Amino acid sequence: MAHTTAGTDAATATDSGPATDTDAGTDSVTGGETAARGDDRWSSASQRRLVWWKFRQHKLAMAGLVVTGLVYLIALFADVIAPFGTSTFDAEYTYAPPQRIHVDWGEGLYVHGYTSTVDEETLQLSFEIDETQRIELGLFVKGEEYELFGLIPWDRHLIGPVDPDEPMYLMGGTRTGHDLFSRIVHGTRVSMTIGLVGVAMAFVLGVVLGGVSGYFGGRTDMAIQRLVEFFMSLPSIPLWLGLAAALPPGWGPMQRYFAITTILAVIAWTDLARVVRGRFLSLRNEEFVTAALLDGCSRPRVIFRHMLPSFSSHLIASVTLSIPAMILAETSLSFLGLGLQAPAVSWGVLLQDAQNVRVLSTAPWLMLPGLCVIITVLALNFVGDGLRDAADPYKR
Amino acid sequence: MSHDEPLLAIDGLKTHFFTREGTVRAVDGVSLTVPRGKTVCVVGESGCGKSVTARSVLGLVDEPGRIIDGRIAWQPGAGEPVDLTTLDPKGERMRRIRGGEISMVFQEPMASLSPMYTIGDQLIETIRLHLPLGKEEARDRAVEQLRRVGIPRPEERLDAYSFQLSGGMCQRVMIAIALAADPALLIADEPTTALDVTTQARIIDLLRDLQAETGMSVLFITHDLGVVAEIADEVVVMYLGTVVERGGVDEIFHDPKHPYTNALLGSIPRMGAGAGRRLATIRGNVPHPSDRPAGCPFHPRCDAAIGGVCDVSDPPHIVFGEARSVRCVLHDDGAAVGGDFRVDGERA
Amino acid sequence: MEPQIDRRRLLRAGGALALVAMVPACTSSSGGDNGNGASPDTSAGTASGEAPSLRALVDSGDLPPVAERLPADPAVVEPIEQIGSYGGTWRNGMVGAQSFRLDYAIGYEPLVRWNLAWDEVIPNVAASFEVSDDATQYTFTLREGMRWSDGAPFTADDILFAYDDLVANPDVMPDGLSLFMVDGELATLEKVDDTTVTFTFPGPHGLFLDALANQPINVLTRLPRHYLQKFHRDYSDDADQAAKDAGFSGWVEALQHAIGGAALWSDIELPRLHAWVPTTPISSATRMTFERNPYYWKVDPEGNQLPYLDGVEYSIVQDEEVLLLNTVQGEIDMIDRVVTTTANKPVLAADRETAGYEFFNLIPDKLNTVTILLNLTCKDEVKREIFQNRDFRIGLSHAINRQEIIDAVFARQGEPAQPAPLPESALYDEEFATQYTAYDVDLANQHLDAAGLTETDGDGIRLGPDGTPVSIRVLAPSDQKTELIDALELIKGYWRDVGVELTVQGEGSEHRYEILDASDQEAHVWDGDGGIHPVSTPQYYLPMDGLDNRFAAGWSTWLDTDGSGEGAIEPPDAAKEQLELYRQVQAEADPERRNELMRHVLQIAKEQFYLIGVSTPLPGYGVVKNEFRNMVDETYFAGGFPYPGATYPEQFYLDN
Amino acid sequence: MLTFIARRCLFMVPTLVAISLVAFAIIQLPPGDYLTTMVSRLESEGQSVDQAMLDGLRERYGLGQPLHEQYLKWISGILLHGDFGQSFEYGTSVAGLIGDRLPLSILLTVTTLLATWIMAFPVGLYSAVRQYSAGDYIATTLGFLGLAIPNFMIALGLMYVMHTVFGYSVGGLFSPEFRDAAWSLAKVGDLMAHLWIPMVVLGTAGTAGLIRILRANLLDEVRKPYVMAARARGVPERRLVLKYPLRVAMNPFVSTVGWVLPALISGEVIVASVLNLPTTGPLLLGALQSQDMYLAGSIILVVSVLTVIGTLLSDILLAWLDPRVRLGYR
Repeated sequence: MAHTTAGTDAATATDSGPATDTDAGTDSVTGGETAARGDDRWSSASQRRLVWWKFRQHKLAMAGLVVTGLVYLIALFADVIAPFGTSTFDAEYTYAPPQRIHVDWGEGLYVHGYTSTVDEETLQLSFEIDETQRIELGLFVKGEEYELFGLIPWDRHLIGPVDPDEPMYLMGGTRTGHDLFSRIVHGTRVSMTIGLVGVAMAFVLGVVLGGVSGYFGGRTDMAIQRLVEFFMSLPSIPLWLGLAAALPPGWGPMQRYFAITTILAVIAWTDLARVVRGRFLSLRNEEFVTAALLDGCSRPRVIFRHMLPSFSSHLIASVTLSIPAMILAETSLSFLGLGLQAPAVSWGVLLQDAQNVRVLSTAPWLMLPGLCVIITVLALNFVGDGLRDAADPYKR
Repeated sequence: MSHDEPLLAIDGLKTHFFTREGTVRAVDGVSLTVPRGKTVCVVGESGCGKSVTARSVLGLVDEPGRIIDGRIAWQPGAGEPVDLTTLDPKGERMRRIRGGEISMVFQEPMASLSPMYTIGDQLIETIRLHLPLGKEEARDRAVEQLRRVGIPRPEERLDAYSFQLSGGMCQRVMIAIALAADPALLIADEPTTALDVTTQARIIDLLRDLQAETGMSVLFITHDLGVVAEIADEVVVMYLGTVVERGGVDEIFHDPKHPYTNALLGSIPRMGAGAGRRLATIRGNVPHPSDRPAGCPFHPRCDAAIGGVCDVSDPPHIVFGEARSVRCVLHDDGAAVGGDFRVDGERA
Repeated sequence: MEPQIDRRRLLRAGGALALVAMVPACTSSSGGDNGNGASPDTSAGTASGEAPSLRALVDSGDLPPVAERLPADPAVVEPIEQIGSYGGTWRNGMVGAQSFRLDYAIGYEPLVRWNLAWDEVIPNVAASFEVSDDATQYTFTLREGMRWSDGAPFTADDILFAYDDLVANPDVMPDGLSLFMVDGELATLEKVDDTTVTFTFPGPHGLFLDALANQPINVLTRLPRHYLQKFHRDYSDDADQAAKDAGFSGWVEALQHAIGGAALWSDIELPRLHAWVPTTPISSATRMTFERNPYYWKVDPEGNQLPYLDGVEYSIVQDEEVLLLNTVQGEIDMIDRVVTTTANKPVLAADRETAGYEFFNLIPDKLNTVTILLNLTCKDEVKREIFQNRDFRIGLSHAINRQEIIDAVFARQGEPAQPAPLPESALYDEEFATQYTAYDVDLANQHLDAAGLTETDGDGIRLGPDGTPVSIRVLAPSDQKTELIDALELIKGYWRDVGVELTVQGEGSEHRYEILDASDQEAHVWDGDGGIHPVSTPQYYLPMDGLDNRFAAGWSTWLDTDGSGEGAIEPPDAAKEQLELYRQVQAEADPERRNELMRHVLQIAKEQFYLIGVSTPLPGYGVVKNEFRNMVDETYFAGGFPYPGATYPEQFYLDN
Repeated sequence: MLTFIARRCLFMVPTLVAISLVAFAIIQLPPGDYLTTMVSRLESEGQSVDQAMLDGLRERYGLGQPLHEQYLKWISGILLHGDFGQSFEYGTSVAGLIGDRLPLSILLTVTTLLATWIMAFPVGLYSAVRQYSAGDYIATTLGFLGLAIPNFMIALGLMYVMHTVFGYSVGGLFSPEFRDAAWSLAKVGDLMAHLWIPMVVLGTAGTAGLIRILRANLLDEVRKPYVMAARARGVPERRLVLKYPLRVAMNPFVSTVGWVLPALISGEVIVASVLNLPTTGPLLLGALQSQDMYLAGSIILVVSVLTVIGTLLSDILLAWLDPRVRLGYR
């Protein structure tokens, strides 16, 4: 999608020009004059720490990091945080609006139940708050059993009704009467990991091919560049459609998940490859590379021990920026009905239900998964941007 | 050269960088003067604040750096000197001074020229910025300038790009640009560092010839004492944002007063000196300006440091004459001062 | 791919019949002269009315007078509400270039058609017809002086061309069309005179008229000889060249293109008998427009030439939400598909006043909301044995909490029911419809125990005879009818409670049909058809060939091939008897006797209890603007009832 | 320069061949073919399909032939006769279908691209020159927001708001009264009044991306020695930014020209569906879903070829803009 190309281009673009930005000459003021020799923390700090110091200055990036961390925590502890499992539903609560949490200082939290009626003519559902129905809530209440991390059996939920059979719809009910909040929490897992796994795959492909292309140059470079060019000139939607539709029959949700991720990675690797290649091209002629070669280091050693670390922070920045692109791609695929499918729960799958006028006009809270996508993508983008700014701590 | 006022007088200049990690006192009370028609060399290790000093003159200090104190008196002709620190760095007066009255040549000639435009474009631009010339006249002058800095076939070279030229050629072009508007002062910030040795020598020769020809002053910044010996009239030795010693080139080379100067000189390989002799090195590294040691900044590396004195109180500024001074407690001794003073006085 | 294609059905018996149009024609041997009691035979003489736009053309001499354009005995259409006025455009819409929508709305002009009550076949293009007592000979009488939309005469030769030169010509259609076959042999066609043709079948074909009336665009009335003969080698030596000039690879391809029906909407030059002719092809990017056919051969009782509406305009949108918004903005005059889903009803209802439209009802010919079809001839022999056990199926049925599904998935509409004829159907059988629908976990367990599945594993899942847990993988459509998967997700829980594991395998249409075609599914889910008209849509009541109805492909193969086909599995006697009975239905010319025979078939289906259902299908609805008149209040939504074509769009008009 | 262009053109050939192969392969990937799609559609309408008719159609469409023969038939038709084949679904020539929609796609793409640039340029410039200012933070946040909201959500939301709040007739590029009108100033105005919505939807992500790129590049360039050198010779501040670093920072803008088409067409698939635009995107989506082989393959091919040409153009533009590229120093 448009974001993918545009988003990561910046990293490539920075390596234009013969005067590479790695030179820490005296020309750039603070960096040049200050970060020279001297046994202070600046010069003795590892590059990783320097990047971190620099990163911390970027307030939005720090905020993004916090949000990202939280979202991944939610993904990790989804079973605990979600009040209900993915299959729990209440037929009375289809399209139920979100409940308000009331606080009673004597007895704690509670919500009111609904009485719902359906208009036989228009099929409009209407929900009346039933003041008499008071559903006590609690923290770390007993609820559905699950296995934490797939290992530890437990039945406590961060928040939930004291009686697990009572309805609690903090973010409203879905089309089928499931609790949207629980679904969003469970969906975090798939949505957040699809980015990670996909990027990991794209990373391997991109780094290997981009590295080979940039390091060896010449014909190898030419061939790989044609390949990259070729992948980029194909509109990605038909690629998705074709590949997604070609998934072998009878695949379960897990296999489908990995297949979709692979498809996303196949499309995403080109950007990374371009970044890596650009870096390699500019580094190839650096003295430390020549020096390492003269020292008798083997080529792979030169690539992996000397060249890769010198721009690993750039890579991390690029990678961070491609995760949100992947998340968006997953939602788009799901929108087209080609991604994951119910009963799998991901934000994209949840959004599939929200893509219609009915939801916009009568159940807008079903758009909440979209908000989650936006917040997460925003956070990840900020992190990536901050990392990119910080990637070269000597620069300023 | 009708009057004795120095062309440029820097007095108590403090340029600090306000970073999130703390204040970096890159230049911390530097005073120096550039007499008319003379070449003043600023020497010191990397990170001692020489470049920042030079840039402060032209108001070229980038964020988060700021000149927080001091005066830079600029007096190109008769009349009141201008304090450059009071000028708006983005204002018109400063713009006219840059390139018009004071020019600067940088360390990396290749990177100092935009690769997107021909060198002619950049040269003519400078000429037209400062001199009231038409396009054709400016072009003629540009060719003249290139010829003057020793570039063969200047008419053709005008249409070349920086990346098509060698480093030495680029530096010549930079010098041509710098001198295009006949400035009164040329600041050369390590102009030869990035060049190979033979090219270095030629550029130095060129600068010397040009100075002789135009009578301009040169503020030459370098860490290379060999270059200093070759072109300097006066020498300023800097350490960690302060001037530790000033003096005529011979005085500095033959009678260094500051232990740091001494040590610097000791680290130069000398012709004829015993081949097997080890070069002296200075103990330790230059500390980061934000971690400036208390007392004399050099004391942790100084062999002659006096415990309880050097690491406690700032060293005194001992003036031996108009152009000769040192910052060291070792010279705060009456006899030593007197003796040296006399010698210097005679020389001045 | 709208989720709700599932409404097709028929008028409640006796309801709203005041509106009936053409007089019931003779189904059997009594072939009336023009089948049109309500109008004078000499209507041509009195046909004074025509659209102002056409009159202008007549006045300018560009068009012959209306009397010359109409046949001697034009079909008279009784308006549903009242005589209309000329003018206006019917604004409609479709998602993508889905030509079958046009087939249904504009293309329905067969020789014979269904009446509005969907209980009788009446004349249409044919002025009358006659059926031999043994249902082997069908004679159709055409209308004299009837013309194609380009003014060329429509005669028996056109039918002969369509049938003998195209359908029955092995060069063009190597396999013919099954519609015209009995026992794999094609009928022969004989031209009696210029307006009379007779089909003779090798054996009885009792449902031939129904089949003709069922098809939205039947081949016999849309292949003009004068236009297509240039592509036919028998008529023109340059046929190949003409075909190539038209962009085809050869003459056969050109003709096949025409037979296929797509040409109707892509070739605007093709003459036709429809009320409106297209002025832009379906390939137009955003909309397709139609204008009136000046030679249309129907009139209203006052002799005014139909249609009333000047034209039709279909906006071609790419997303159904756009169409929905257009509808609630009042920019669609009448629409009955795509946007009129159960889910959208509240949205559409909210804007009824402002946009000025109302709902009309559609009675779907659906079987059920959710029909679970266990594959009784499943390739896994252990499962096959389990699935074939009737107690097993009864147990699963009792385990389903139908009311909860109705509440959660089906907007609380409908009653618990099995896949059986609906109350609206003449063949309704209350016991069949409601047997085993009670939600009773104990009873379910008893039946499952009775099926021999008494052992359970540690998770409480029953073990099959081979000692493995009983699990059923149910194939479900992932790209349409999403409510099916929603319902399955709930059923999964109910079945889990009685110790049967259910997994859902969602697949897109293409792949789903491949799996079904190979009978590789353990079970699948669909809504099913034939709740109203089991006679013409019997495939969910007995093992028959097909895809969505595949619950015992092995049996139907055995029955079709007498046991010799690949994958054939001998069915139980009950199934054999069902097929035997249904063959008699097909050969029977009398509708009453057909129903009688069909009751036997259904009786066996009830006893066998092949399929498990959830609830009665949801009623459909359509949206019609208040000023858009002569639209029925209620009609059927069914594959065999080409709607809205069957409600006489030619007499719709706009009341300004 | 000429050899440069010639060389680039030569490189295009293998890419194009590969693209045509893959374009064809992609549409063959999903199981089934157009006819199974047709059958499933009719089946879902409750219609039964005559097997004999199907066999006839399969024969007619050549769907029974081996793949390589189908490919050769298709590609040779294109190369020798400019014949892209027939669309099964529409029953007309593919060339006509694409010809109807491609101009609008290109119009939309080009206007979106221009709008993106017009938006991104000043904002990116400001953001870089005033790094870490309030304006920079606002621009950054808005830009990232543009990147973060899925296109289809913007489209659907915008459409709904236009409908409910402004009572605006959604969908399409013309108001009803202009649909059949001949081209006139008023019609162009009407087009523009409709065009901005898809432009906004399609352009937000791209704008955000470009702002980021421009900002990052400009920040890099501004710190380069030649900027300091120019400042030191008295070049005025404004000219300093506009003349020197901006020229270099422009490069990625120019490079995007080539890739913009496939990205926008992909984005457009969803957006144009939602907004009901008669462009190639929805046509492609529909063709892929119904496996209308020649139509889908031809669109992919045409778009890819345009992309390759776009890339060529952007390379030429880049060479014209950047002497280092032109003179082969990079």
